[in-house]
Amino acid sequence: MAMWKEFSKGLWAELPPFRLLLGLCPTLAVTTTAENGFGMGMAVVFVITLSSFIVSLIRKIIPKKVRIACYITVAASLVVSVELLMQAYAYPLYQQLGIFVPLIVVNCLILGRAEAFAGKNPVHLAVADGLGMGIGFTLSLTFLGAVRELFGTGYVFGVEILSGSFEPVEFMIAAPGAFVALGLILAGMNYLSIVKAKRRGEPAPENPSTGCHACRACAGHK
Amino acid sequence: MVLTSVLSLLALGFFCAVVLSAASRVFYVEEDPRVEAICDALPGANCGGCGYAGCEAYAIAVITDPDVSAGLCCAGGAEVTVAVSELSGKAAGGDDPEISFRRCVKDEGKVEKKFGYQGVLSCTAAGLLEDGPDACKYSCLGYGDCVKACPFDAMYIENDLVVIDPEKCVACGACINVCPNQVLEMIPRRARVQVFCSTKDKMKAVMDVCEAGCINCMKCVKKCPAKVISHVDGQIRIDQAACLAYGPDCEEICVDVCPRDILRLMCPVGITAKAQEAAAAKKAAEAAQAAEAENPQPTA
Amino acid sequence: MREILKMIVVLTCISGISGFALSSLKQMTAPTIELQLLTFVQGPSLKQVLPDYTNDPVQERKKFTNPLTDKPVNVFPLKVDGELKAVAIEGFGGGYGDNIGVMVGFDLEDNKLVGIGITTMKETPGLGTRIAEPDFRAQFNGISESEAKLKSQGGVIDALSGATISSGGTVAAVQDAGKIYSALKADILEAFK
Amino acid sequence: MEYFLILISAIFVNNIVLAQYLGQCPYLGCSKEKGVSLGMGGAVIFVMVIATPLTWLIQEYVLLPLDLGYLQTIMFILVIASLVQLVEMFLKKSVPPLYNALGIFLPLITTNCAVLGVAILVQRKEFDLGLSIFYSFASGLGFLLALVLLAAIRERLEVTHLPKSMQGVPAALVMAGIMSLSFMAFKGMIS
Repeated sequence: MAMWKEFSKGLWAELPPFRLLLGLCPTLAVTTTAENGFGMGMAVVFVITLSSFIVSLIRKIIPKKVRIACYITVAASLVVSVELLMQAYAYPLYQQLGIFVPLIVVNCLILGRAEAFAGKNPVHLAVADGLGMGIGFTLSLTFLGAVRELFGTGYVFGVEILSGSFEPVEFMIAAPGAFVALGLILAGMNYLSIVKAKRRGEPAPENPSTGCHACRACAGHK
Repeated sequence: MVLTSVLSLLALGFFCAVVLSAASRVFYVEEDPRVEAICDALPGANCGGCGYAGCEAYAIAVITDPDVSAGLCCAGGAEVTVAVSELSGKAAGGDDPEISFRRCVKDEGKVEKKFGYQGVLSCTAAGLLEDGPDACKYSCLGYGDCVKACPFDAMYIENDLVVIDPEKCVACGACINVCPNQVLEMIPRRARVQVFCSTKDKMKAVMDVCEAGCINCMKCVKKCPAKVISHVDGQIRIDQAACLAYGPDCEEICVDVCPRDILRLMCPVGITAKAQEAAAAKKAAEAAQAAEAENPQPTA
Repeated sequence: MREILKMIVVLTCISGISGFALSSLKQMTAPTIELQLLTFVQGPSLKQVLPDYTNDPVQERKKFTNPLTDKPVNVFPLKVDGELKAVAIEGFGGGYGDNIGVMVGFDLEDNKLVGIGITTMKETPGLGTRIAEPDFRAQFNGISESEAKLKSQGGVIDALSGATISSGGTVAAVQDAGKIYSALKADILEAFK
Repeated sequence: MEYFLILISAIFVNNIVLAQYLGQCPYLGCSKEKGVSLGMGGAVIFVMVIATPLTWLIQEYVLLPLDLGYLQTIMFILVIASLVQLVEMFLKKSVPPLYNALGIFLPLITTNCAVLGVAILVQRKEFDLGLSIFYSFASGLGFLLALVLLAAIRERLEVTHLPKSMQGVPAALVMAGIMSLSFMAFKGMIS
């Protein structure tokens, strides 16, 4: 039960890129197609689950002062493994994702989960948490990729959806489209929560997206 | 191949560790040991919810700045607040919890609008225009600058007035300075009496615009036996600590003498004396009933 | 001191273990990676160079050392029904985004270009990317290396309107491959004869 | 001339945030106030300019000679993480005024992908040492510019009428999109 709870929170309540606004760089950069988003997501699932597992396993022998360095070493080793495996078995995807594969290591999602959860919890919970977050991340990336691909090219996963008189909006797959698409999706999610709250007769919730947690620090600093 | 990579990574890891540990000696800065103790007590998530760059920054601030409350860590909750206030030697949150209080009841006073304001929805902006759209220039403007400033979602706007949720307010003080009209004040939660208006206007000017405005008649200042009520900066101010220290012997004479019901009994915040009396009566009745139920009259 | 020692030992151990694991993984995947690289980067462009080759140039490739840069360079033989038609060499030229990689096929008989194929580019979609379209590439078929310049430079190639830089990058990449070809020609003849 | 081109290209044409999507988290997280964004931008430039040459030297004199190119990621990030911690300690002890201005942002920089991103990018672009340092400085400037501009816009957005669901981050993202669009206009500048 506890495991399910940790697993499921990553899927909606704390959906990483949309709710927590963690790991935005790959979210924006590689979602030109649904397939790229999915591939990136799977790489992250691999890294985050294993890093949660390892960090949780060795959490008791890590001295406090070098814990960040240790977490990074673990995450970086996993990322290099992903790089190698991707090159060997999914080369076209590796080409598409480019520099963002090595950059998985600085995805705040991975360090964030290691620091906030895996470093303090037993192995089975840490794995459930990592897996949930990773899958949530994958779903979000795939969704954003699908939206951008659909409007940008008329295809989703390489299958033609909009055809005929549809004129592809190339803006959507260029850099600015990523920002705008993500912004509108976040607005849509906020709108849904407001409507839901209204239906239940509660006061509308304050804007749930408050900014990257790691960086909220500077936002409120005096 | 395997050997070179193992060796080079080993060397790098070793080098980093050595440099870091050496540096932590060489660049060791004498720190208050309490800072580390507080850091340990804090959750260590570096979430920034307290308004500082991380748990350590907040720990330093709590130790060095007497104005920083010990109850800012919203991630840790009550337990952490107690621990931090013990370690930092601060009473905040422990002995005498405070709460933010709005010194304005413009709805009761039927304050009129001078003009309809259509600008940006911010008290600061509205206040800059002709001293704000309200006829009284010391009123709560109700555009919610304080709501935005509140890190704990403890404030909301209702009928153009800010309302403070006593359950959520931790007296962090973030709202006090953002109010352009200085309507908000931090008072002890167990304050007995408070002034419900913050005007600095003279008698006639107040009477013209608000039915529930303080006319600064000084009756309370003169009558208070403890001399804790004063007229500072054109408005009535109660020294709450001194008032609480004096105790209930004065029988709240200030409330009785106030001709416009500006000074009111608080106890506890948000509930007026009458409601409190009613609650007490109800409680007594319930107790009596319970006693009756336990010891049924033998005659019955 | 004890704590510092522990810090050093733990961090060193973790690094060492990860180094070991990674190098083993690298060794396991190395052959697959090289094959993938050639299949997905150079493979498709070979089809553009000479659409009707029948052999497997990736498998039959030979490695040479580029005398100009001392770096290894792959030469792919393109055969039709067992007969060597051309060899393909990749060259690079600075484009609008990153370097443009161009696979250039050379006819061993008369040293003329058989065709070109784009291997890598990061050009502006819709503008620079048109260098990969058959119309532009076809201009290179059957001309000599010295002619493979933009018209403004005294060659025969029409630059794409709105994508002069990308066109120039392609030409530069062709010239690059040409230099490698000239330098290696004797060795290549030797190796594939 | 080459240096000038790199400067313009890194700041405007290939802006690290708006065209290459690096450093998004601080870009959205630290752009609520101008003062904060200046501090964060400054800290990023500072760390980038130190980290890039260091990783460049490692690549040139350790990874390439030993044929360990695939360990690039792990080596670089270890060096950057240690460096950031070292710089923090050094500043705290030796240059307290600078620490007070930039120090609070330093812990956040380890996970700023712009720093690692630039270190890897200069390798992929095969710059020499001088060019790498200059490129990292220019990229940092580009980051600072994007951050300060967005912060200025967001300060104004704070006080405008917006649908409730657009307030905050969604509006900031759309603004970032429009900024990115306008930065695309610089694309024609450099040939």
